[in-house]
Amino acid sequence: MSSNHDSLAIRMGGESGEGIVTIGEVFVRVAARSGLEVFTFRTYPAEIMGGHVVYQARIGRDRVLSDGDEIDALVALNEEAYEKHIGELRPGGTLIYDSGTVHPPDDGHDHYPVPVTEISQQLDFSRGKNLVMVGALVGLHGLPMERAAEVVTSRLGKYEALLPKNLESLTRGLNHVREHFIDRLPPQLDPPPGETPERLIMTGNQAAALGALAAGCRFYSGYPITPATGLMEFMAQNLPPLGGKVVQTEDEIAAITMAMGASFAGAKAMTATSGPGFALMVEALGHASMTEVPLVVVDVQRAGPSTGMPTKTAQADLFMALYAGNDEAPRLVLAPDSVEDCFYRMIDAFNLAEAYQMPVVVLSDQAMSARVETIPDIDLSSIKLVDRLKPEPNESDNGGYRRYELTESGVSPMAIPGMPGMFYTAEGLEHSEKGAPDYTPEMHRAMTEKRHRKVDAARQLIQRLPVSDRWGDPKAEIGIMGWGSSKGAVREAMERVEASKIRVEAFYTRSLIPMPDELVRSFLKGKRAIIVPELNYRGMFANVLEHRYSREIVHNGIRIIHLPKYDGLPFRPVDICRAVHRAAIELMDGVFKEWEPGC
Amino acid sequence: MSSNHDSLAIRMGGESGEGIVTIGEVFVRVAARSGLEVFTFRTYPAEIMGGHVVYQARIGRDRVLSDGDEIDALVALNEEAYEKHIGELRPGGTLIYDSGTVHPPDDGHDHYPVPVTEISQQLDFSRGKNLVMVGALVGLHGLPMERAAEVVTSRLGKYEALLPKNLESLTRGLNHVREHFIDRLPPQLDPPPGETPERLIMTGNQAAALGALAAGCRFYSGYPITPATGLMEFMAQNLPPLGGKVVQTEDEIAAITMAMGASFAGAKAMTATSGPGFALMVEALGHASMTEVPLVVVDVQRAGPSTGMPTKTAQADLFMALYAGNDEAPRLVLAPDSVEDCFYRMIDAFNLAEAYQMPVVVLSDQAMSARVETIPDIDLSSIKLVDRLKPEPNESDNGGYRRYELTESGVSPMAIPGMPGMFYTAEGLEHSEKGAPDYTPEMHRAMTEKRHRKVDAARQLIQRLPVSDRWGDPKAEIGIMGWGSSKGAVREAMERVEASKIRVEAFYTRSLIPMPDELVRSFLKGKRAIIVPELNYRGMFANVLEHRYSREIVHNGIRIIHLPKYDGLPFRPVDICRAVHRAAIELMDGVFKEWEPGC
Amino acid sequence: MITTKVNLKTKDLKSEVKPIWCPGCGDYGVLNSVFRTIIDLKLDPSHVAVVSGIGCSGRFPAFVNAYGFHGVHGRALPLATGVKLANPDLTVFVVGGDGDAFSIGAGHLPHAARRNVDLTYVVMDNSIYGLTKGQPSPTSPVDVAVDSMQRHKGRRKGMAGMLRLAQADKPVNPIALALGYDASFVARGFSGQPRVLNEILKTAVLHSGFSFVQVISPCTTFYNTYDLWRETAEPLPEEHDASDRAAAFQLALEPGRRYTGIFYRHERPSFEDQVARLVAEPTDAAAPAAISGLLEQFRR
Amino acid sequence: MITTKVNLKTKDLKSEVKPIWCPGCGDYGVLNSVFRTIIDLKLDPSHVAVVSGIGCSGRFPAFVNAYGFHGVHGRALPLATGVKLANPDLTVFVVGGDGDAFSIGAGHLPHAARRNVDLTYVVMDNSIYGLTKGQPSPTSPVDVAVDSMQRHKGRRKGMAGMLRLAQADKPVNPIALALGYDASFVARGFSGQPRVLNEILKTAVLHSGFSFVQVISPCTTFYNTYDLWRETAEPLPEEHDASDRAAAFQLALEPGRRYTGIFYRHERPSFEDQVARLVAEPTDAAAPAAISGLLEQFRR
Ligand SMILES: Cc1ncc(C[n+]2csc(CCOP(=O)(O)OP(=O)(O)O)c2C)c(N)n1
Ligand SMILES: Cc1ncc(C[n+]2csc(CCOP(=O)(O)OP(=O)(O)O)c2C)c(N)n1
Ligand code: SF4
Ligand code: SF4
Ligand SMILES: [Mg+2]
Ligand SMILES: [Mg+2]
Repeated sequence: MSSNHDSLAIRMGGESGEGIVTIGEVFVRVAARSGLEVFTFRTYPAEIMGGHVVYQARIGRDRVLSDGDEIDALVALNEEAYEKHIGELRPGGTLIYDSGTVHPPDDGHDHYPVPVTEISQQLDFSRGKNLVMVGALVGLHGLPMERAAEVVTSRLGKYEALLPKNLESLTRGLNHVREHFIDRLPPQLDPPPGETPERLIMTGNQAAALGALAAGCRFYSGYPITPATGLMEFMAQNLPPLGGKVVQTEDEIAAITMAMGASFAGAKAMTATSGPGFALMVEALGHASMTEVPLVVVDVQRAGPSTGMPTKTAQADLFMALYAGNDEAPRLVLAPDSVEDCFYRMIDAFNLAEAYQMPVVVLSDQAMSARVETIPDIDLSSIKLVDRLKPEPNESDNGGYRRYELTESGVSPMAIPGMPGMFYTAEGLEHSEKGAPDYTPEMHRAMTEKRHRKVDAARQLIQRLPVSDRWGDPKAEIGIMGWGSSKGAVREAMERVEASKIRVEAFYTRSLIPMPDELVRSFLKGKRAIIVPELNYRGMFANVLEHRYSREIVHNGIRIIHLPKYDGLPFRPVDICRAVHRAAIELMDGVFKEWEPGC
Repeated sequence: MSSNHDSLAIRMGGESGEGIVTIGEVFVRVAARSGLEVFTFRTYPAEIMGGHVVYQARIGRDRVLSDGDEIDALVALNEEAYEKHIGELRPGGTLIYDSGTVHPPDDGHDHYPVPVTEISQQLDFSRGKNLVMVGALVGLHGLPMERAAEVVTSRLGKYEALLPKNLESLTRGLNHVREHFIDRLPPQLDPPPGETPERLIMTGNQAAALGALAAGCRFYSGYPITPATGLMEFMAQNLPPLGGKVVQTEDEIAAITMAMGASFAGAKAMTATSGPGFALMVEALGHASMTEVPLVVVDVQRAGPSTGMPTKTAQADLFMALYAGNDEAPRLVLAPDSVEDCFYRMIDAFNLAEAYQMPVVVLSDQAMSARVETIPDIDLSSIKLVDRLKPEPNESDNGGYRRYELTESGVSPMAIPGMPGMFYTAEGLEHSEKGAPDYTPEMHRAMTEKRHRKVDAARQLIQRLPVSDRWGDPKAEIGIMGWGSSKGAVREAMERVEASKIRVEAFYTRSLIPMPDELVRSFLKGKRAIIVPELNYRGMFANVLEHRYSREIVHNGIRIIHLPKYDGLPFRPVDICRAVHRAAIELMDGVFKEWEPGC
Repeated sequence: MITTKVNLKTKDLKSEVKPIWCPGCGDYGVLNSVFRTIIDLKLDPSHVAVVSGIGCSGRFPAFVNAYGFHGVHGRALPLATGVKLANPDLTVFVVGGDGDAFSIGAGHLPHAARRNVDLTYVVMDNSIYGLTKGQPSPTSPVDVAVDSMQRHKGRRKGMAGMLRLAQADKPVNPIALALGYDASFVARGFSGQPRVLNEILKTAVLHSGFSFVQVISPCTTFYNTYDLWRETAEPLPEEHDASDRAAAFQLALEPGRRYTGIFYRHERPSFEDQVARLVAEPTDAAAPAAISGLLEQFRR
Repeated sequence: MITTKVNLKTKDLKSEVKPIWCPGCGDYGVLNSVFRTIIDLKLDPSHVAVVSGIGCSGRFPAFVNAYGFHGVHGRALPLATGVKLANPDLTVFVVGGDGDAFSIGAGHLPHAARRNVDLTYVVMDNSIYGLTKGQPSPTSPVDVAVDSMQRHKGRRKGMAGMLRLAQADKPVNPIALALGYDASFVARGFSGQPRVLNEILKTAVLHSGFSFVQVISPCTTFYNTYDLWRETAEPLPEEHDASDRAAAFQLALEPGRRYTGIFYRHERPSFEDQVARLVAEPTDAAAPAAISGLLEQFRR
């Protein structure tokens, strides 16, 4: 039986990307349709086509928050997959394999051979191999055949002629395991009783794109780059039918400037990219800040530096998002922390861009962008949209309009071309209230302050939005602070740690500029150690905390414990558990023992 | 008499850039040749040609370190100049003007009318107007006529036919003031007695370019941008005769990548730009870091953001230099703090780039790049150059060479194309020791650490180089910390503050990555308040200090006092004095009074 | 193209901001021609947007009483493409220098051309970098050093080095370039010939698609080529068939000839029209129905 | 050009790194042709540098036993220009895809061409973005959506949207483009015709100056055009005079014709030679005498 009855991590490995991915994609949808929650992970081969691929599906009765620590089941489609991954299969775990190609030794695991190759040969339909395996997985995990048939029909239905053979393959796989293993099925995950809650199943890139659409985005310009391409492709498919425009530009500089032009002309506009592309956008980002053009820029972070590892994950563009630009170009920076959150943060991003007329950077990451998660249903009616402040049209007031009026909040009414008599030039040089170039020391001071004032205004607002999460034991002396997609692993770790009686509390922020200062300060009260898990080497967020809250941190003797990870992979709960235990040992003079798996 | 007998600040203002600048440039050279020290400042008109221009020359018996606080003399060539600047002339200051065009009221200043227009008409040589005024300035300040004639001959000598008329104009100006004002000359600055020390007179851009040449730079690629253009133009003039190559590229991305190509092929290579151009280089900078190519990038900072104010100064690209890049791309960052220092820091920059095979960013700024300073003679023989580590050629070892060998210091031998048998590909993807693409978690960890290890190695070295300066009263509780060209104003302010019995000590670093941590920590001991003057809004260096030394700062209750300035102009000593006095009042419970000019 | 019934005068189109150009700069002529074009075509200034990059010429938008966007260096074309796509009712002028167009912005021109966005791109070509004070540009002839040493006033030592090095670079031929890109309207004007220029600009604005207009706009301060162009500019041969791209290319290469006029034009659907074909009618911002339809696809 | 007396074999030129390309990818053919060129011209691999950008094709340098620089996306040309200028003894190949060359790198091509740096630029044109999995490139024909829907295997929903939108973009014509830039050597090869390609590459390397070689290198995974080119590629008409740029342009525009061969060549001094003329003999690194001479000019 699984060490955790509520979830199972199933890893599938084999040659040829498409096959494995099909098995995984179909299987998780069957699981989801059967009332389970899913959370996936996959790797990408070095070769363009073919090459070894892993698709991992964690399925659970309750929401699954991370990839977990170890795997409960391994699905090996070839010997390589067995060799590569058997070491990570938990003791007594489930081994499922194509008995035609894999010949495992007696290794102490529960073996489930499935004659995938043989069955497909019998059917004279080698393309159906994947579905034989899906059938076997469905059968072994006790999922309903009808759900599986539905998924296959809806996903592969367009090849109508092949559908009967596909369904037959599925059935044969299922029947095989029912016949042979009915008396020794691997750990089962019964869907929770009662009505199955509404769930959507999608990737982070899809959630972000849907959020943009719901936020009113009507212009998208972008340049392909892994792992942000999916977002562009989604927009290309779905924005035009809404009357929006999508352009694949010649490069990232064109992408961001084209979006700026569209925004200037009145559209809610965005671009999305990954680190190398974001680096190219730095000059224009400053221009958007200076000209006060609303703009949303998504950076789906990947591991670097430079071209780096395009298919691996990291949280290491934080400094670039916060600070890059010549001189000081205020921007806002948000970071969704789950697939679901990608949707809502995009709504916030567009709203903030419009409200404060400035660029908003949204930091996603490769792992979150590409994984499939089941997420709660979205209530579109609860979404409130914000539009930019516009001047009262006043045709007779020709020449009186002040685009960059120095207001208390820093926000000035923005005319849209086409409005009669509100002429102005969006100006990248330092400028007067009317937008005319002006280099006087007084004006530069005033405009610098105006631009920064908008961030202060946003800071006020942000305290009242759901931009941070605090959970755990409020009396804890050990805290965990972080941002972005590591949150799921932290949530899961917290549950385990709490079970081991260590008190711990966590704080995650989804807004990095502005920081929700009051909430952070109140969290810091009473803490003695703060663990900051980050997918980067130098601890960027830890740096931000240490600078910004240095007084609280040092006065109260809080130890900031960097927990850096820079290997291209997401955090596992165990990484967090270990760090908490280590902190607990140090703080409590050895009352707690070093963490061991299982705690 | 001047309130400061050791230096005089003379401001010249008028229409038409060229005229005023010629007067200023000739006059400061005459002063320098006469044994005085000079330090200039100028403004640029909004118009491309013509428009109001200021050229300010501060001349002194000892080294002049800043523009000073107020002006001792105003030279007005038109009414506008009088109107604009008379308010800043110190009470009882000197007013020199063209009596043909300016008609000042009786304003309490010492008036010196010079019939410039009339004299040039008499000579029927209106182009000589500028020299008439130079002659008058030379005469009024008691500088030797022979020096003036020498300067005019060497600077304008190429128009040989006009030389007699030019010299005649000069003489007539001089004679006029000798005749009319001999009994009431304005404050004089006698050159210090004894032998005149050797001095060079140049701008920061020239000093940096000369430093690059002396450091062995043999490839320069760049794209014009104010205020870095002067550096490129100097290289275009002077690098080819040394056998080096200069290319004006199509943009800044080409500039930096071309320099990288040249460096890969074995040349010491550099580019220079200003903020907007630097922003475009961010992607390639990361590439240089990843491929470990030695490279020097100069950023002559200008006031921004975006196109901003190209002819105004700032120190606001610090964050971009420190942090910009996708993921973590280690680089070193130096900041010269005077025109002289521009020369030496460029030597360091090339040496560090070669030693650690990584990009080195040098942060200059508009004010420093464009001003003329007298600097001590340069002893070329004292300069030590470093060359990159190369592998032992080993033709038979084909395939054994490991370009990215994991060494203790992080530095690996770098082959140069042309070396037999040392083939490798400089790789922007994460790579193995041999340079082959490698995305394994272990390799990414190892290579990330290797790249950062080089910064640690440089940190050791830097403590032993003259990369920081500490001066003032070591027992002081008030400290000043900073970087870059504000140092001169701080030096001058310190002298005055010390005279007023307030104890103060200063620390300036010329290395921002790595920071000379030990030296900073030792400086912080015993301090209660640290003033951080910076030409930016949010206090970037203060942020670095607060993060990096948060323990020392908060434990010892040190107050970090941001002294931001964001108006496009350099610091004046008075700005620093005021801040010190304010700090002293607060620390000492009001023992000291608010600062007043003259203290 | 949205027009007005009001009879505009030049003074209505002049903004409060006074041009910073040097006396005699060719850019004044271009500004006047753009005014003339707006007046003659009765364009409604509220529906005119002028987009530029950086350079002396890039300062242009601020001088016009219309909507303007002063972009960063070299990015005028993508910026303007965004403006036009988001609001196809606008008449969009893109203006800028030869450095902006052919040097730092050179990567955008082929794409604006092939997309055939309905923009009128006026490249104010002075064969020099004006704003940064006299470095060679991609259209500087190889003898620019000699030429401009003799002519320009603001001679500086360092620049001489720059200009000398420029002798290693063959200049680009903007007309040949634009023809290589298949821009659907390719013309050359000269700011010293306002009548011809006005005609070209009007035709360019009326052309539905991307119009590339190289305007010789001499820099009186750093590289004065007024005399050269006044003396040698000539209209394209009357018999030239402007629909023949290869013939236009041949004329563009003719050594020593300085033609003005329309080298090439060819109507094909504009980008906006093509995109519009592929796009539904705009829905209102929230479009909850459409979005919730999309969400359905993701229901488990 | 530094040559060797050793008789090289292909295996000497193959590096330890195994190509990551899909079976049948056109890039294998190009790699073999480059090996052949090095062997036939007896180039010394120690004096060969292969510089690339990003793309499937951009992985090229790692597969060759020579010096290599895998640049960032679109910057192969300036990178290679730096290599060649700093070390003119090297024979420099620049390799990369159509996206790298004509999209993100489009701003560098006109300048490498006009400078006439002695580089051999091999654009491996598959009319698609291979590495990012099938988006349209600047050379994708407008019917790429239809075409590649029928042919390629890796069909994905989102990409279909991308490809459909590409119908609004007219493709660039690389040969016309290069002629517009006045590249001094302009040719087209096809990786499915190794004999012709070898000849072109050899001539290109021997050409002193910038050689632009468009090589049709089909992407078997996302946009397989092997059959199309195998069936319709034809040599340039024998009577074509390769020194006639306008004639070459005309041939480049001929609708429906898929010519391979050398469209244009014209020897003019290379950038390195021009720069060398303007530059003194290299002095040693410190060059204290020269520097102190310079310092003298600044003595007060
Ligand atoms: C990214 C960037 N690089 C460089 C500059 C500096 N710069 C301003 S204008 C200009 C070139 C001007 O030449 P051109 O485009 O021909 O315009 P002109 O001034 O001649 O009208 C340059 C290089 C800049 N503003 N931004
Ligand atoms: C700055 C940047 N933007 C985008 C990418 C993503 N990217 C990698 S290769 C590529 C295009 C590949 O197409 P092509 O140049 O035609 O080469 P091919 O793969 O077809 O050989 C793109 C967009 C990147 N690596 N860097
Ligand atoms: S410098 Fe030349 S281009 Fe610029 S405004 Fe003056 S004349 Fe015109
Ligand atoms: S995806 Fe296409 S271009 Fe890339 S390796 Fe495969 S076949 Fe070649
Ligand atoms: Mg120009
Ligand atoms: Mg391609």
